Formats: sequence, C-alpha cells, structure tokens
Amino acid sequence: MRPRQLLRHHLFWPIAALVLLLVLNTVSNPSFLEIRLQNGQLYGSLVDILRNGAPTLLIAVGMTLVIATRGIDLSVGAVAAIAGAVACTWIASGGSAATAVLLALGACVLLGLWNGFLVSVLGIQPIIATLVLMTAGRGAAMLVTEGQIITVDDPLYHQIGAGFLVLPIAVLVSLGVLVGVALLTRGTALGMLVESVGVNPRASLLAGVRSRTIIWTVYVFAGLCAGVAGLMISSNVNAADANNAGLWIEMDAILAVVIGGTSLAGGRYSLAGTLVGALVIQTLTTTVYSIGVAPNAALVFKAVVVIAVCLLQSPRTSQVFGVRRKAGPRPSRSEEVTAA
Amino acid sequence: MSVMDVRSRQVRVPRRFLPVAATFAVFVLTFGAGSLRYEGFASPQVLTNLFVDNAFLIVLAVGMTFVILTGGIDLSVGAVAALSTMIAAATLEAGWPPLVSVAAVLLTGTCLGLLMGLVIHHFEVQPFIVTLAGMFLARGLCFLISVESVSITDPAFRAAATGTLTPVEGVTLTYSVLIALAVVLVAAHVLHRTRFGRTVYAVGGSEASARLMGLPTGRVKVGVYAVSGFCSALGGLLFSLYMLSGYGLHAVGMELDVIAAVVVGGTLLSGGVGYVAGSVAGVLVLGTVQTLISFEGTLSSWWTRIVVGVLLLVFVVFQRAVVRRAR
Amino acid sequence: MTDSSARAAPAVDMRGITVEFPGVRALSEVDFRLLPGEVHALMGENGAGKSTLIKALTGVHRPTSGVILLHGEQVGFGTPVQAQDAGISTVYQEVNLCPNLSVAENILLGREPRRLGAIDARACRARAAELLQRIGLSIDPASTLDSHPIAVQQLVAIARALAVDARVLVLDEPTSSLDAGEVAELFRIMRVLRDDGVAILFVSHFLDQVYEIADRMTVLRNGSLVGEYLPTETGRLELVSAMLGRENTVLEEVGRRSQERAPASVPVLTARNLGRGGAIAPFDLEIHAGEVVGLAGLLGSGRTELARLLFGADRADTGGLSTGGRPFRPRSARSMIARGVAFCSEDRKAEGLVADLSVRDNLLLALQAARGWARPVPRRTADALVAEYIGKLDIRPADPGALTKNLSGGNQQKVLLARWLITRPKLLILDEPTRGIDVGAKAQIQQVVADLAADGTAVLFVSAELEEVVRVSDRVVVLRDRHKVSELDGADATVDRVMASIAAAHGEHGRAVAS
Amino acid sequence: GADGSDGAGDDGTLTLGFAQVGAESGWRTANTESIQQAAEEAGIDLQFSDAQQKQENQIRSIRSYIQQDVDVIAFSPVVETGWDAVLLEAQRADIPVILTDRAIDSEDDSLYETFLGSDFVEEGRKAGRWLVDNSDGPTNVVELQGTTGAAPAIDRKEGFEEAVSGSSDIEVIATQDGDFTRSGGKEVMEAFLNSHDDIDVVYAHNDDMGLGAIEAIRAAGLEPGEDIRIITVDAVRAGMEALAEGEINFIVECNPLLGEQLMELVEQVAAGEEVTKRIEVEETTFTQEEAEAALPDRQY
Ligand SMILES: Nc1ncnc2c1ncn2[C@@H]1O[C@H](COP(=O)(O)OP(=O)(O)OP(=O)(O)O)[C@@H](O)[C@H]1O
Ligand SMILES: Nc1ncnc2c1ncn2[C@@H]1O[C@H](COP(=O)(O)OP(=O)(O)OP(=O)(O)O)[C@@H](O)[C@H]1O
Ligand SMILES: [Mg+2]
Ligand SMILES: [Mg+2]
Repeated sequence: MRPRQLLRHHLFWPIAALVLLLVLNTVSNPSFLEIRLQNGQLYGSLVDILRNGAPTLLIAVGMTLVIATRGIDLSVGAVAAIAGAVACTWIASGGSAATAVLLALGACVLLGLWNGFLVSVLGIQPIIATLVLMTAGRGAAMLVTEGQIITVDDPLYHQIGAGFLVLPIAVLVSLGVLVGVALLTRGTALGMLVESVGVNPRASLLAGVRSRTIIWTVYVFAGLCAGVAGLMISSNVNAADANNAGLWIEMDAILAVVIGGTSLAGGRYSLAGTLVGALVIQTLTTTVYSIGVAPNAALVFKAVVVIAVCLLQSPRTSQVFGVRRKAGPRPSRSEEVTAA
Repeated sequence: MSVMDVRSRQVRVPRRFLPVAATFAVFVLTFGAGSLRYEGFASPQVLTNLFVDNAFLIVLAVGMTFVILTGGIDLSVGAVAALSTMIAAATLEAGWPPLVSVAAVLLTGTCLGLLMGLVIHHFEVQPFIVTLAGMFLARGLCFLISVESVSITDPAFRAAATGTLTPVEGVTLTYSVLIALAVVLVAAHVLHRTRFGRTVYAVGGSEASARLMGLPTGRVKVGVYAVSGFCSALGGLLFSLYMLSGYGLHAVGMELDVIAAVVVGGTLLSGGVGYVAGSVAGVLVLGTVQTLISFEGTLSSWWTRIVVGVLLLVFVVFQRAVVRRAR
Repeated sequence: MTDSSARAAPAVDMRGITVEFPGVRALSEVDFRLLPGEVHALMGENGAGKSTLIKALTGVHRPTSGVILLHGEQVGFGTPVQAQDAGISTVYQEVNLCPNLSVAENILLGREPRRLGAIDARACRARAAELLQRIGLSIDPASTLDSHPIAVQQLVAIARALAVDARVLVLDEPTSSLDAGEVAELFRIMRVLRDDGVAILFVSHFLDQVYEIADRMTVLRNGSLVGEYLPTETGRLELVSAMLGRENTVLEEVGRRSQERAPASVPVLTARNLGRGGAIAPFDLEIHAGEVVGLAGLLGSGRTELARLLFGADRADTGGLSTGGRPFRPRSARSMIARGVAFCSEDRKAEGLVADLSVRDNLLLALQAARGWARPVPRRTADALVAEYIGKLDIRPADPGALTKNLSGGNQQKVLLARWLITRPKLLILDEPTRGIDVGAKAQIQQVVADLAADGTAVLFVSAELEEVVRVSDRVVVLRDRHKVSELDGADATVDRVMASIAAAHGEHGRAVAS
Repeated sequence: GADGSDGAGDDGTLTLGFAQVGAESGWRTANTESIQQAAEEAGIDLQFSDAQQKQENQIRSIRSYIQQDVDVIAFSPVVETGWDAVLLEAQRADIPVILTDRAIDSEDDSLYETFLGSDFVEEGRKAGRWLVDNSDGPTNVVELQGTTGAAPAIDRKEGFEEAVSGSSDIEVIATQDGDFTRSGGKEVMEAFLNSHDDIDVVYAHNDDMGLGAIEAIRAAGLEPGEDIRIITVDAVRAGMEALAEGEINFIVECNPLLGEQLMELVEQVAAGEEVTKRIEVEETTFTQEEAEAALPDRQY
C-alpha cells in the first residue's frame, strides 16, 4: 500500500527526475555533490544550482498564484529587466543601494498594478494583457539604460544576488518568500479564495468573493517577485543588461509551476510542486553546462526530460503501468464529467 | 399551453461577429492614420506588402486558431516553422527534388503535431507543456541538422520565391500570398462546413459535454494539433521562400506573435469562440504596426518595442470597448 | 415483482453491474431490464446511483463488473459515441450541451445533414426548426445556447435526443426545471415514441410524473437494487419507503404556513420600479422579515431575471432598492451580500458550485468571502458548521473533503443551499432550490425554508413546481411575459388562482412585452 | 509612392535607410549611435529601424525602404543567408545596398555594393595567436561561445582553433554556449569551475561573457587574470576597464564605430562611384598596458 501511494503522489516523478539528474551529474563528475564550507559560506555545485535557480523559483512562486486564478503573466521577464535597469542606473548615477532597491520594487508594484488593471478591470485575456508589458517593458528597461549595459560596483547591492549568509542570500530570500506565501495563503483563507476564483470566477463573484481585488493582488505580487528576481539577476553579475536579463524566464517559471502539478486551467495549486519544478529546471540547465551536452543537443535533451516527467506524472500512465486494478473504471477521464 | 413562446433577447448585430468586425475596423483605422501621416503609405503596394510580408504568419495563425478554438495552445509553431526551413534547406542542399523536399517538410510538421496531440489527449498532459517541449525539440533538431544558416539555392525554390504576379498595374505579390489565402479559405470551410470543424467548436465550448454528446472529441483534439503542425510546416515553407534559407534561429518568439494575432482577432483563449477571418485581421493589424514603425524611421530600438506594446494595447482595449458596448 | 417482463426480449439487460470510484462503490451488483415499448422509471434518493447506472449503460463509466446486453447482444461501450451509434440516445442530468454554440448547432452536432461532404446549412436550419417545433419550443435556432435559461437548455437537450431514431431513449431528470406545460408536452412525445416501440428510461423525483407516465419502476438505494414495481400495484407510500428504506415516512409535505404574517413590520427589502430592458419590466416588490414570497410564472416569464435584479447579479436599468427605508442602487452581488441578501442560482454548474474544490470549501465559501481573506473562519467553528449542515441537509457522502464535482446532482444542490444557510442572511433568494432533489430531501428543504421564516428570515422562493411555490409561500407574486401581473395573498394564494392569473388573457396588461 | 521622396532627392539631401539588427548588446548600441551621429554630421537623412534580432523584421524594413524610395539602403544582416529575394527587389528599384558589420552568403555579389565590417575569423586568430605567443607549458582553455549559430560565434571559434592548432600544449577542454551575456558567462563558468579544476585560460567570444566569468572566478576564490587568464573579443568600455585593472589579460577589438566610414561610402555609392567589395574596419588588439593608455579617450 505504502509504496503504491508514494508512486501516485503528484510530486513523485518530478522528484525522481531531480534525483536522476543529480545522479547523472555525480557520475560524470564525482565531486558534484561536494559541499565545502569556505569563509562561513557553503560552496559547491548544489549551492550554485540553488543560487542560479533562485530568481526562477521566486518568479515561479508569483506565477503559481497567478496561474491559480486562471491567469498567466508573460511580463515577468521584462519586469525583472526593468527592476535591474532602474536599480543599476540609480546606483550608477550615485544613489545608494537601499533607495535603488526601493525605487525598483516600487516600479514593479506599479507594473503589477497595471497588469492587474488590464486583467481584472478591463477584462482583457491575461496572456495578451501581459504580452503588452512583455514587449513594451523590455523597451522601457532599455530606455532607462539607454541600451547600455550598466555596470555597477556597490558591495551592498552585490549582496542581493551573490552575497552569502552561510547560504546564498538569494536562495534564502526565495525560500523565505515561498514559505511566507505558503503560510499566508494556507494559514488564511486567501488560498481557498484564490482557488475558487480560478475554478469558477462567476460562481465566486456571486458568492461574494472579491474576485477583482484578488486577481489584482496576485498580479501585483507576481510583479513584485519578478522585481526582486530582477535585482538578484543584475546584482549577481553587477550589471543591468536590459536586453537579456530575464529573457524567457517566464517560460521557465511557467514550466516549473506546471511540472509541479498546478494546472494552467486554474484552481488548485501546489507551492511545494513549484519548488520541485524550479529545481528540476535549474538542475537541467546546470547539467547541460557541466556534463557538456553539446550546445546543439541541449534543447533536445531538455525536451526529452520535460516530456518524460510529464508523461510519467500523468494519471493515465500510472493506470497503464503499475497501479492497474482489474479493469476498474477510468476515473481520470470521467472525473471531469460532472457527476449527475 | 402546449406551445411555449419563449422569446430570446433581441439580437442587433450578430454578436459573435463583433470582435472580428472590431478588429477589421481597427485595421482600417490604423491604416488610414498611417496614410495621413506618411507619404507613400497609402499605396496599394504597401497594402499588398502586408500580405507578402506576413503570408507565413497568416498560415501559422490559421493553424493556431484551430488549436485555440479547442481551448488548447500550441507554443511549438515558431520552432516547427524554423525546423521546416532547416529541413527544406538541408534536403535541397543534399540534392533532393524540391517536391520531395516539400513533402518531407509537410510530413515532418504534421507528424510532430500529431505526436503532440496524441500525448496531450492520451496522457492528459497540459498542451502548454507538451507544445513547449515540442518547441525545445524542434529547435534542438534544427541545431542537430546544422548550427549555421543554410542557403537555399535550388532554382525551383528561387523561382517560386522571387516570382511575382502583377494582378493590377503597380501591385506585385508573391505566390506565398496565394497559398496563404487558399489556406484561409480551406480552413474557414473546414471549421464551418464540416463535422470536424463543428466538433472543434464544441470541444472548446465544453469538452465534457461534447464527449457526452457522442462527438469524437479525442480525434478532434489530436486532429487540431496535426492541423497546426501541418500549418506550421507550410508556414515554415513560405518562410523559407521569404528568406531563401534555413536556420535554427528563424522565427524565434513567433509563437507569441501568432497567439497575439489570433487573440487580437477576437478568439478566446478559453476556446469555443473565434474565426479564422479574425486571425487574418489580427495578423494584418500586427503587420501594420511593423509597417508604421518602418515608415516612422526615427524610433530607437527601445522606442520601437514600447510603441509595439502600446499599439497592441490600444487595439485590444479598443476591441474590448466595442464588444462591451454591444453587450 | 411481476412477470410482465418475461413477455418481450429486453432492449437493455444489465446484469450484476458494479461501478467503483476511488474510495466509493457507487453501484453494487445491480440488475436492470428495460423493455421495448415501455417507459421505465428509475427511482431512488439523491446519490442512490441512478445517474451512475445510466452512465454505465452509455459508456461514460466502465463497470468494474457485470454484463450489459443490448437487444440480446453483449456490449461494452468504451465511449458515449459507441453507445450512441448502437442506438441509445441520452439526455444526461446536468445539461450537457455546448454553451458557445447556437441552439441549432447543439441539436444537430455530429449528425448534421451533409451535401457533398459539406454541412448543408439550410437543411440544418430546417431540421432544427422542425425538432424544436416538435417539442413545442419557439426560439430562434440561431441564438446561442447560453442566452437561454436552464429550462430552455433542458428542452434543447431533449430535442437533440429526439433527433435520432433511437431504439433506446434515456432521460435523466429531464423535467427538473420544467413546468407543467412543458412536462405535458414532453410526455405526449414520450407516449408516441413508446407506442412506436422505443424503450424509454426515465428518471424523475416527481412522484406525480412517474405515476403518470411510467409503465414500470425500478428502485435503487445506496447503489443496490431494491426491486421492480408496477405503478398500478404500488402505492406512493410503499414506493417512497422502498426508496428511503424506512417504513412509514412522513410523506406529508410541509403544510402551508399557518401563522399570520408578521404585522406590518419594516420590509427587509423594497424594490421600486426596478427593471431591466429585455429582461423584466419595472416592478414594485416588498419583502418582510419572516415572510416567504413565492414567484410563479411560466418558463421564460422572468422569474429568474427578477431574482437576479434583486441580488444585483444583473444591473438594473431603472428604479432602485431600499433596505430599512434607505434607498440604493444594487451595484454588485457583494454589496447585496453585505446587506444580508443571499442568492442561490438555478444554474448550479455555471454560477453555483466551485466544482474542483471540496464540499467543505464550497460550504464555507460565502461566509469566508464575507469575512474577507484575512480572517479565516476558525478551524473549530468551521468544522462544526460543516458537520452541522452536512447532517442537517443530509449531504451524501458525508465527507467534507470530497470534491464537489463528484457528488450526485441532488447533493450538489444541497451543498449550494447550505452555503447560503451558513451565512444566516436576512433575505434568502432561492431560485429553483429543489431542482433535482429527491422526495425526502425536498420535504426537508421545504421544512428548512419554513424554519428560516419562523426565525425571521425573509425568503424569496422561485420554483417551476407551482404546487411547491404555493405550499411554502405566504404570498405569491405572479409573472407573465416579463411583467409582474399580480400578487396573491393568504387565502387567495391557491394553485388554481395562481394558474388563473398566469393564464389570464394577454389584453389584461395592454403595454405588454416592453422589449 | 515614387514621387513621395523625389522631393528628398531634389533638395540634394541623401536619404539612407538603415536596418539595424537590434540592441542586443552594448556593442550594438555603440554601433547604432555611431551611425546616427555620423549621418547627422554628414547631413544625410537617416531612416532607422530596429529588427529586434529578427530577420523577417529586417526584410520587412528593407521592403518599406524600397517603398519609400530611399537613396541608399544599408543594413547589418541578422544572419548570413536569405537575402537574395529582397535584395533583388532593391536592385530592380535601382537602390544601392551596403552591408555593415556582417557579411551575407550569396553567390550573386552584384546584389550589394560593398561590405563594411570586421573579419570575425581574423579576430579569433588574433586571440589564438596571442595565447600561443604567451603560454609555455600545457595550457587548458575553456571557451565561452556566443549564441549557437551566430556568425561571430562560429567565426571566432574557427579562427581561434586555427591559430592554436599548431601548438600541442594548448588544449580546449570545454566549450559551451554562454549566449553573449554576462549572466550566461557567469553560469557557464561556474559549471566549468565545478567540473574542471585545471583551467588555465578562458577564451570568451565577447567582453560581456568574459566579465561574467570574472565574477564566477572571483566567487570561487580565485584571482581572475592571475590564476586564470582571460581573453575576450570586442573591447567595450567595461571590458577595457577590467583589462586595465588586470582582470582580463587580452582583448581583441571589434570596432563598432563605423558610422563615418559608412557615410562616406553612402555618398560615394549614391554618386554612382565604384567601391571595393570588401572594406575592413580598422581594428586592433589591447594588452593590459595598452588598455590603460587607450582608456581615457575611448568613446564607448
Ligand atoms: N466521478 C465520481 N467520482 C466519485 N464518486 C462519484 C462520481 N460520480 C458519482 N459518484 C458517487 O456515486 C454515487 C451515486 O451518484 P449518482 O450521480 O449516480 O446519484 P443519483 O442517483 O443520480 O443522484 P441524484 O438524484 O442526486 O442525481 C454518489 O455517492 C456520488 O457521490
Ligand atoms: N443572457 C440572456 N441573453 C438573452 N436572453 C436571455 C438571457 N437570459 C435570459 N434570457 C431570456 O429571458 C427569458 C426569461 O428568462 P428567465 O430566466 O427570467 O425565465 P424564468 O421565468 O426564470 O424561467 P425559468 O423557469 O426558465 O427559470 C428567457 O426566455 C430567455 O430566453
Ligand atoms: Mg443523478
Ligand atoms: Mg428561472
């Protein structure tokens, strides 16, 4: 009974994929799992994976809530670029790191408000509403930096993306936000209301749920997450690259959310799943770099891993293999049909 | 009391055509605005160029319309188009006859689409993910064929690419335009005059209901991805005529342009509502934006992006307003 | 048990059917036989397994064990398509049509007349019009389905089922939101088909209807077969106790509430000249605390529209509301909820339940929404409330964690009702609250309404079943053609008087049909 | 719309339609600015468009320049192939075309007047030659490649390999796509550092990746420029500063400032003069000392 339940857990296969990737890395490079403590900082490939995955994870956390309301936010990459651009330009022109961060995050909140306005008030389809900012936002980021890569040299700012408190600060921030969101949404009624808006917006509205405010809030939160992620990305390399920072990160974030078992159709979400998903994605990237999959084949490799995880995770697969009962009804398919 | 008199609410303009009509109106307005602002804009050739430059987009948008109508999404279209250019270029370079090469491209695209459809339907994996993986796969395959761009030197292809028609004095168009328009007509016919098409709408409206109504939902769900794969391949071929080359980085991010065009054309991403005509209008609108920017000629790189975003916004908001007013 | 069944070879013969869902055994070892040329009623409480049996027959669910014979041949349908091809035409309980398509398209989907491989639009229109005509529904076949209320959608689903020459016709609660006129029409058609030798499986919770139309009845209880009965030989009481598994159940439905109306208290809600173009002509209405006001009228008379306007679910063009003497315009559902008004929609699938969430979440949704996200209902209180209402309304399975979408239709309806009861509103608007509810539960719900009123809650009660409206209401408001035509009070509020008011000549309100 | 821009020709000002690749790097932005500035100084009317790294956009812009009947068209091709159709159109409309920065791969070189730009292979060779001259003993090199398939990436790799192939000591032990960006460079370098502990030299296809690698090397507790030597291409300001500070060891210049040269060419071509098919931009290389000297008057 026990192993069977384990096999059916929605995170079993993503975690299995994660383990497999780690094994693959360890085989090709035995020192892969090594972690050393150096000047009070943990150091090693695993830590690198965590640190490089931190922005994706953070964005994915925001994205999870947006997706739970049946939305999607394509603009996070552009918002991240804007955050980096604003902060670095401010610092480069002599401002302090603290005001730079505040300024950047303020801008991101505004952008989140904007997305939320388009989606919840004007009722524009989320994918298009956020596509607007995805396109224009990157332009705005370049406007701020005037197309240059702004290099900064501020030790405090550098801490956000590359600093350590035993673990990299970026990792601590992302995990902190993840845990915070989990506590906030599950400890209060927020999670339930978000899910209810995602499953049946009309019914929720008639039940008195403030759908509009909720939808608005999740976009603002996604914007804020993207902003912090943008600060991490730019601070990690001490530079704001408006054109490339956070490019396609929205896809990685969405991928992470979905691998973690949250449906793009809205409704139930899993933050733990998002964490696992983000780790899988980042480990995949690192694997490609470090076991030297030829750059040409890297994308094929990625496709194969993603598809494999999704196929194994599919309820249909577990029906065909393993957990087969004697010709039982096919619940997955019929579940959608409202029982009558 | 046996006959009930249940009056439906008065319908003024056929409400379902409103978004499409709105998009066409937006297109006409922008084009008009461009003509007033820029010399040489109001020429028939500029209008024709919208089709010439966007023939491949139109074909991709048609395929995407099928998928979105069922409530799905296909992120692989850009990558499959790139793969098509690559296969065409590589096979032609290897000396295949053009027709065989074309057949190979179309077959590959359709098979890829079919495969994704099968996974989506039979394993119940979300379309977004399957097609995203399909996108990685197709791009990866491009680079496995060659990392560099490959020129197409086949005379037949070159003739097809550079050959022009002059239906009216002063207006030239390419064969691609004719192919794209033919695809649109066929698609409209399939969607509205065949059971397959009706089922596409039904699945988008309510898949569970469609299944209970005894419609072949599985076949249709797989089918639309095959259609989209085919359209991507055909679009890729038109693209390879446009570029006369194959390259793994062709059409990067084009899936988003295509989705934008379809949605601007009034199709709902939740499925069940929309028309190919709307998607064509959507492509024309996006094409007009590009043309406006070229004619403006003073925009820096960043302003270009900002203007594209803002114009997209203006269109969508305008369209929303029209549709809402009519409610 | 009778031996009349032995006469003809059964059209459908289901033997030892067992259906299991993860953790639930919905049917166990059920035998069921349907003969050609009969109307066979399938009876049972909510959640007894009627719909599941139907879905097992039509290939939606595959039985864990058991065999199905169709005209003597063993079949095993994997999908509804196969069942349909084998000549079984089905109307499922929830309206299962495509809201985005037109009425005509919905009727003909998958069987459109074609010419040269292409759909023949003209033939389609003609065929759809003919089928609508057949069930006596005069709506524009080109209008989209979702522009029609549930009752019309139900009729469209029936028209669709009649579009094929099926030898087996399955109707799962087709009459749940129809009123007497449509039901009579439907029965006329069913009789014609029966006489043609079609085997008809019919599910309904209305005993009157069953006794009127059925030739035989099969009763299920808790997923098991209780027995087969003939209406001519079985009394209602006997049937009901077979369904409920209890002897001497109180079949006596809740009587007309006897107390005198609370003397001219301040109205809970007053509508003045409230109206919406194309939906309902401006009307005045007062609802007092402790009063049950019934809304009566035919299909499409505007009952739902009136209720929605009062709740602010739709926006009014004219007039306004007032509570406690203070006038206001209803802006949104939320603002009305804040004023103590609750609304239970007739369309539970689209506007009521949050299907993917648990019963618990659904029950608490409105209460939680009113409190705001930051103040979750304390766990203990929540558990107590959920347990209380699951018990009070007898929601089955009594598992707060079950997904609402997996509940039977009647139980879903109870969840929706309980959601609003939990909020203790001042005015409860109930649009078809007993739709799809079984006999026992219906009495229960009527009792709940009576209790609410006794506690001082005002109730606006909308139902297609006129008797029910009259029984529970202190006052009946009659609607016709989207106009409020009369208000019947006290002794005037009888079924006959209401009928008369509904049927009164059109000339009576000359300005009719405002739209 | 032929009469529309005849006016432009009448008053003697030339109109140049320039289709830029995009603004994907600081180098490109410097390139754009140089062209805009030079056009202004030369009194040439510049119609500028940005293709956002998409060839189809660039083709579209060129088409619209033909529609607008500009006097000369110039562009930096996104990719080498696929220009024949649109250039044929330009040729039919009698508009001369100049390529900048990157070449095209076409059999018919009558389609353009001239190509003004760098020789990427030569840049790779310069980097390789410096390494051969400046290393003794076994040297392990890791290579941070530009975007897979991009012409500069392919050519710089090829040139470098060619130059170091003669030396048996120098070995390229790993090569990976760093996408021409800092974060790409940093992430790939981290992975390299974790999987190889014997890296002597980093060869990065542009400064940005090199700068990212510096961050990674420093984070690993090593001294960039000392423990691991770094060679890059481009010589943008940030790179030059790092070079002057000793964090980079050698930079091969790839000069974006071809505005003036371009404007001269435009005038010549418009006047119908014959120009050579291939004009190279003046480029040099920088060692640490040279960088210090050059920095004060670098323009970008
Ligand atoms: N997909 C499903 N998953 C789990 N349980 C289910 C599912 N469908 C039905 N059930 C359960 O099976 C039982 C029988 O349900 P069914 O819908 O057949 O009842 P019914 O007799 O039609 O009731 P009603 O009169 O309320 O429509 C119920 O307990 C229900 O909860
Ligand atoms: N959204 C809509 N768009 C167009 N017409 C509508 C819409 N909603 C309702 N109608 C029409 O309004 C009429 C009145 O509907 P309403 O739901 O008020 O009737 P009702 O009296 O409640 O009847 P029922 O018993 O069906 O609930 C119906 O005939 C329907 O065709
Ligand atoms: Mg049922
Ligand atoms: Mg109603």
